Amino acid sequence: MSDERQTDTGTGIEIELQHRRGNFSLDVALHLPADGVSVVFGPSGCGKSTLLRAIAGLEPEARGIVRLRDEVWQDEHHRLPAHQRRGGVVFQHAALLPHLSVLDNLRYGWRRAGGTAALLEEWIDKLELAPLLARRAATLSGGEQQRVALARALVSRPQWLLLDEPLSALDGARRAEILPYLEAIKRDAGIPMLYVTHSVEEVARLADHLVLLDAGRVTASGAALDVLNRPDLPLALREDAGVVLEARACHQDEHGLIELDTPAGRLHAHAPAARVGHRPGTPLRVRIQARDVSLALQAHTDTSLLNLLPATITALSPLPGGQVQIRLDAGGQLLLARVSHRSVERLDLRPGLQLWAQIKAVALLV
Amino acid sequence: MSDERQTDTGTGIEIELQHRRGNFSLDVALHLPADGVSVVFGPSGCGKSTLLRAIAGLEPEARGIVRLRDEVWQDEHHRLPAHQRRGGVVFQHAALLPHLSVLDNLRYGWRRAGGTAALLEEWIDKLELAPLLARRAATLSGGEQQRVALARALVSRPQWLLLDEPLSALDGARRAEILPYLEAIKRDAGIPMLYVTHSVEEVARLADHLVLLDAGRVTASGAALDVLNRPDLPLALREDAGVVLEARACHQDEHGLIELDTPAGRLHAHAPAARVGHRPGTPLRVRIQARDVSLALQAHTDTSLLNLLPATITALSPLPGGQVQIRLDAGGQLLLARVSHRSVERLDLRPGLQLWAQIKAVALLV
Amino acid sequence: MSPLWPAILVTARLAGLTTLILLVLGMPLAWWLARTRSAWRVPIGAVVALPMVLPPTVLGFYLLLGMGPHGPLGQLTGALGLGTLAFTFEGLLLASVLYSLPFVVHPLQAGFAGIDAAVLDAAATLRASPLDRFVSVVLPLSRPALVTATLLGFAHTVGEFGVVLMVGGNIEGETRVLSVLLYDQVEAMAYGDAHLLAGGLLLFSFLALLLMQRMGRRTVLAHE
Amino acid sequence: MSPLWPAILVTARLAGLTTLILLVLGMPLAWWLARTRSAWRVPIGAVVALPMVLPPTVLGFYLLLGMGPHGPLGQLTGALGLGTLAFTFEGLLLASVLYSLPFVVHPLQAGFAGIDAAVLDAAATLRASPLDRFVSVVLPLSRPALVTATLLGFAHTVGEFGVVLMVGGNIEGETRVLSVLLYDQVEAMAYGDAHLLAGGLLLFSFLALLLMQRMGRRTVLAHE
Amino acid sequence: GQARIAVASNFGEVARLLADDYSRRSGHAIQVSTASTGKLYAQIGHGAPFDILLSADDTTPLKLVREGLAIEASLYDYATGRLVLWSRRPELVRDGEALLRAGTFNKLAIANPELAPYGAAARELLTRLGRWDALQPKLVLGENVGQAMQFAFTANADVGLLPRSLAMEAEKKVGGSSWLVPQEQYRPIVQSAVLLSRARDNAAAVGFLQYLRGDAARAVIRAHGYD
Ligand SMILES: Nc1ncnc2c1ncn2[C@@H]1O[C@H](COP(=O)(O)OP(=O)(O)OP(=O)(O)O)[C@@H](O)[C@H]1O
Ligand SMILES: Nc1ncnc2c1ncn2[C@@H]1O[C@H](COP(=O)(O)OP(=O)(O)OP(=O)(O)O)[C@@H](O)[C@H]1O
Ligand SMILES: [Mg+2]
Ligand SMILES: [Mg+2]
Repeated sequence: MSDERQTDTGTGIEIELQHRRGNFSLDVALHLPADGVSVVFGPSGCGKSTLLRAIAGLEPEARGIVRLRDEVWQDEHHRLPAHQRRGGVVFQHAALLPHLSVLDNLRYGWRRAGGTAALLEEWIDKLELAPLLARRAATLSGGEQQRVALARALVSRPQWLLLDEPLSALDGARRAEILPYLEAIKRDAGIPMLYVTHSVEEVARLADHLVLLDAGRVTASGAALDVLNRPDLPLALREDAGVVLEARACHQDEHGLIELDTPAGRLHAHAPAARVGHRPGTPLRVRIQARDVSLALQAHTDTSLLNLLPATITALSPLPGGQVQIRLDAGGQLLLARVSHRSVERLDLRPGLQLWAQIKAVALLV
Repeated sequence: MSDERQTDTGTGIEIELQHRRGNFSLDVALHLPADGVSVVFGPSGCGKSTLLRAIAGLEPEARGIVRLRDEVWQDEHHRLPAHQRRGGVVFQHAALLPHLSVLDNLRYGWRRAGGTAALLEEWIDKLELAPLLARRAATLSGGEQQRVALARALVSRPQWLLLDEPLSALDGARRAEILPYLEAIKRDAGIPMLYVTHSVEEVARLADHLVLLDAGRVTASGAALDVLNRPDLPLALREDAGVVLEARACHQDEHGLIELDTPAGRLHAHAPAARVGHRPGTPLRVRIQARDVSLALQAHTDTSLLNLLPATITALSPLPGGQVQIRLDAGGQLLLARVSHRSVERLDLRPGLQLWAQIKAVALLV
Repeated sequence: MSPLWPAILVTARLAGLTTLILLVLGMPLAWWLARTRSAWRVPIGAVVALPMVLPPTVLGFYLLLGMGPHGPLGQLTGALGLGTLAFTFEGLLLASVLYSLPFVVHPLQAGFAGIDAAVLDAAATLRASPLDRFVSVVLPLSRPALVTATLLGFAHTVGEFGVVLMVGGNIEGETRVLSVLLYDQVEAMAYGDAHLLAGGLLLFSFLALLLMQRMGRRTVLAHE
Repeated sequence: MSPLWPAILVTARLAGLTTLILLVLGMPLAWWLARTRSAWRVPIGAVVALPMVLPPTVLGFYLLLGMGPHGPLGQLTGALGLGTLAFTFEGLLLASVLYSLPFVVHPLQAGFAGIDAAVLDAAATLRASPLDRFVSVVLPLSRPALVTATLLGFAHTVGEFGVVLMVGGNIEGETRVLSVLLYDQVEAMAYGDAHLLAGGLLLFSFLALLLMQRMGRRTVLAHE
Repeated sequence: GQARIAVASNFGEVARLLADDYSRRSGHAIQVSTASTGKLYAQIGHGAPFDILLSADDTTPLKLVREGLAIEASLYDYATGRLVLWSRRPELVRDGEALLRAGTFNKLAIANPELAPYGAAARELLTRLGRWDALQPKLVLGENVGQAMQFAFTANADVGLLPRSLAMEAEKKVGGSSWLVPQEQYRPIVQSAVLLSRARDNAAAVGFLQYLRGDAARAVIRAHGYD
């Protein structure tokens, strides 16, 4: 089940936990990279929060092993209590300390972890908490509470961030503002994250490693690209199915359009405003959703579809609702396209057929 | 600000509320239809929850008028206490009664409102709560709590549903399962809903009326289609911009592809699995996102883009990040398309140009 | 042991009734103290606790003064044709209630103060009137506080004796309670009887306290 | 009024120290009672409340038995070279603590029971050790319970007099507290003095209780 | 030197006056502790640091002597109490005996006969008058004479059979009416003092007992209503 590539002691993260709560049982064995974002994805009630709580040391009856690099948080012989595990937890319900102001909530963990004033100010700034500092938790809106909880975890100098749907109460605009900061933490601070989310967008943007959880068991665990592109997994059936490509920025025009080198060929994409200014050579990640890929038998250049990739159909699989999922090989890279059954008939789509995959530049998520 | 079309006493919903909480002040005047879903949309902290609480009677210091058809919940002279307003509230944090089992939580409002056994069973079934009935609130996962809170409000025979992000803690699959039930309530039961959400998808699927709230003030209020299609509003700037068309189902093929009659012409779309089986003539709503519309100078029939609509460019407006939003007139109906600046240059797009709008059938949201 | 039975009966009646009255009076008072924003909250809270700082017999003396024919309460009851309350069971009850009030009100107040307003709001939107919410939400959620209040109120009434002695006048079958009897035995140096009675009282009270704590829990689980 | 000052000093010292000791002992005990799942919880909770059901003088009598040269405690203190505790300030302190324990433990227990585990979990992940959490989260969140406990403990110690009289022996400057003095004055029909003293005691206690309730609130706001 | 004397509550005031007077004369410091005789007995048995007991009866000192806790030679009857029927109502008590026989009052306050010598004396009087059983419903018992006095003083009991010492005090304050019960109607209420064993060599204590026998002390005691 779990990918066993990082079994080298001392570098990766090792989690092996068993726990029962009523009828529900959690039984997971995971090896995660110690320097990236591992996203835990799964339906409501599958045990995501329980897993995070057990890792953080909040489920005293959970048995097993939790090891972060060479630091053992828990094994058969001993068990660090929660306050000695240096995890930064954002709970699903913010769980702010109700008797303290926002500032004192932030300072609570920050002081105990010996943070610097600069660190505190940095996150107050980035998450725009300055107007809230004097307020009590109970007077904050749902989204405000979530931002405070996030900042509180970040300023407590965690060695591992455990985030339980940290952005779920935020509107799209806020979410878009905060995601880059999380990406920056991942990139710059080298703090591993375990990130629970229901949002495929967040998975695609953040995940280095992806863990699929179902009914307390791991159904898949591996590099995010691999898991996201595995069409046999439940995820691939979802509306948001797609593939993620590792890319390299080549050129950015004066309007912000980026040319990308990808295994599938040259692509054009737009970067979100917050991330304009990529140097040539910067490694990037592009997500191509199956629903955004259309197929054409010829290359049409008189349309606004900027991206045209020559490809070969390798397989067709029907989906519920009269749609068909098509696997394409584009220069050795897997692409997914979702089209109507009617199109399959009309264009006589079949394995081996060579054609063009068309993708709008504005549809590419970088 | 608010649309004043439904001032007729006795039929619509009238809300006129002023309330201060610390630095924040809420000041709204709204007329809403009494038989549909009014979605309240706005950034975190703009006062959505406060508005709902004030309507429900939970903010005793809020002054103003709340009238549902001919029932006055509050005006200058008198003020019904919360328990006499027959609203069904789903709170942002589920707020289950912690000392009661799930079943007793459901029965709490149900019994007081004199619900039937059938009603209780119906919602236990629909929201799949049977396995949870004996459990305490504290042992439920975040999403499970939200489902229970939803059911609890629904079985209390409300005359008005006030829902504060009722699906935010649910995964996409669950959300997709529950949305149709909410649509059915709206269609069948004639209970008006005030629905707070951050999700554009939920707006598009549910909203009859849309209220945009910002910093405690109404910035737009009107029929959902009008508001969603007003390009000068903040929403139009968002990634999810698009237009919503009223359509009529004509024909559904054996694979589930539906032919739709719309003001813009004939369209093909896929219905989600849960909603297969539309009779010809059923009124439907299609959402066409700007990002899904590509433009072609000629009509290409050898592609999987099933929908081709002749259209004329009426305006171009640049967006941040090198994208351009294009307004199209398709048989009198507004369409929006979002393309790269590069495409504008390459195809020489300009107002007055006649071309084809291409849309994938799988991209249409019915 | 003949004087024992009347004393047991009086004690049981007094402690039971006092606890009941204390809960009935104490709950609304405690709720008000816990939830009001009135400036009176703090002084009234202090006044409730005040009888405690007087030695019981002294409090009893002032109660006697108040209840006597020249006292304000005595004049009131006299005008109502009730005679004076001193040396009657009713007078005793009044004194007990007054003296044990803080033991009931303050724990309840502390318990009520901890109840999450969000849960009460939810109950209100589910059509529960304020009284209904109090019974169906506040009380079950403040179970530990209720048990404490009942326990302190009951135990204190059983053990209380200074006020009882003073206001009651030690009349067999009417106002002579176990605590007074026990006190008499110790004063009269009848230590053997005293040991027996004290032992019995402790054992019984222990069992009663156990039962009370357990019942408190049961009732709530069965609730709703 | 010469006997007044020593009595005031003894009372202040006794009530202050008793309340302090009660809080120090009562907090861990109450925390344990509120959080444990042990089967001992209920019986131990009952035992704590048990001293209350005995009339104070009777309890004092048994304490005297225990502390006397032949009692178990007396033998212990004797063996430790401490002499006997009866009729000393220390003995008085011990008796007061024992007798007022339930007034502190039970309200605290009720308060602690209401604390949301999620908040404690959050504090733990922010590096707060159990003791740290207790001080920085549990105590501020149980402010109403703490105020109640302090208030009941303090007031009860000031007003208590049966145990004090028995164990202390009414020795001026050492064990004669205000409540005993007041009792003596009433017994001796020195009503004028008694009214004055009772009035003063009530006024002072009222102010002390007010201050206590307000301070409780302040401290918390200033906290962290 | 210094001595602590344990005094039955009803004699506390007088004892303090005597102690002050004695201190002025002798230079010895005397501390007075008051409680009921029963409590004092229990305390002495458990090591209370008292040197002298001024009891409200004559049996407790004897008991202490028998138990070896007090010195027999020092036994001294320092006062004899007198019983008075007192009422706060000025018109009520004219012929006390007739009043007791008629029973035209709401309550009669006495001290608990089991605990207090004055209570026992009251019972003896009522028994002699043949009214003990008949008056049962009207009796209210104080734990000690002080309480019985408070019942009558607050007028909750119309009449009380009380020590003359307290009745004099009450009359000074509020007047009222009283009847001195003839001594033949009850056995004399003898209050005795004893030196406790631990004070065998305490000059201050021994000196105080000496002083108690003197005329000055006797005058003070008599002035407060004791024979
Ligand atoms: N005491 C209990 N008894 C029985 N089942 C329990 C108990 N506590 C938790 N569970 C179950 O454990 C499962 C896992 O809960 P958890 O909170 O980890 O889910 P989750 O994956 O975080 O879900 P969500 O996305 O809704 O937050 C749930 O199905 C829940 O009902
Ligand atoms: N006591 C208070 N003092 C100051 N501001 C307050 C107080 N109570 C609420 N507010 C502010 O009122 C605003 C509206 O809060 P509300 O909970 O209604 O927001 P919301 O629109 O529901 O946000 P979200 O989407 O994050 O839930 C928030 O900015 C909040 O900070
Ligand atoms: Mg969860
Ligand atoms: Mg909100």
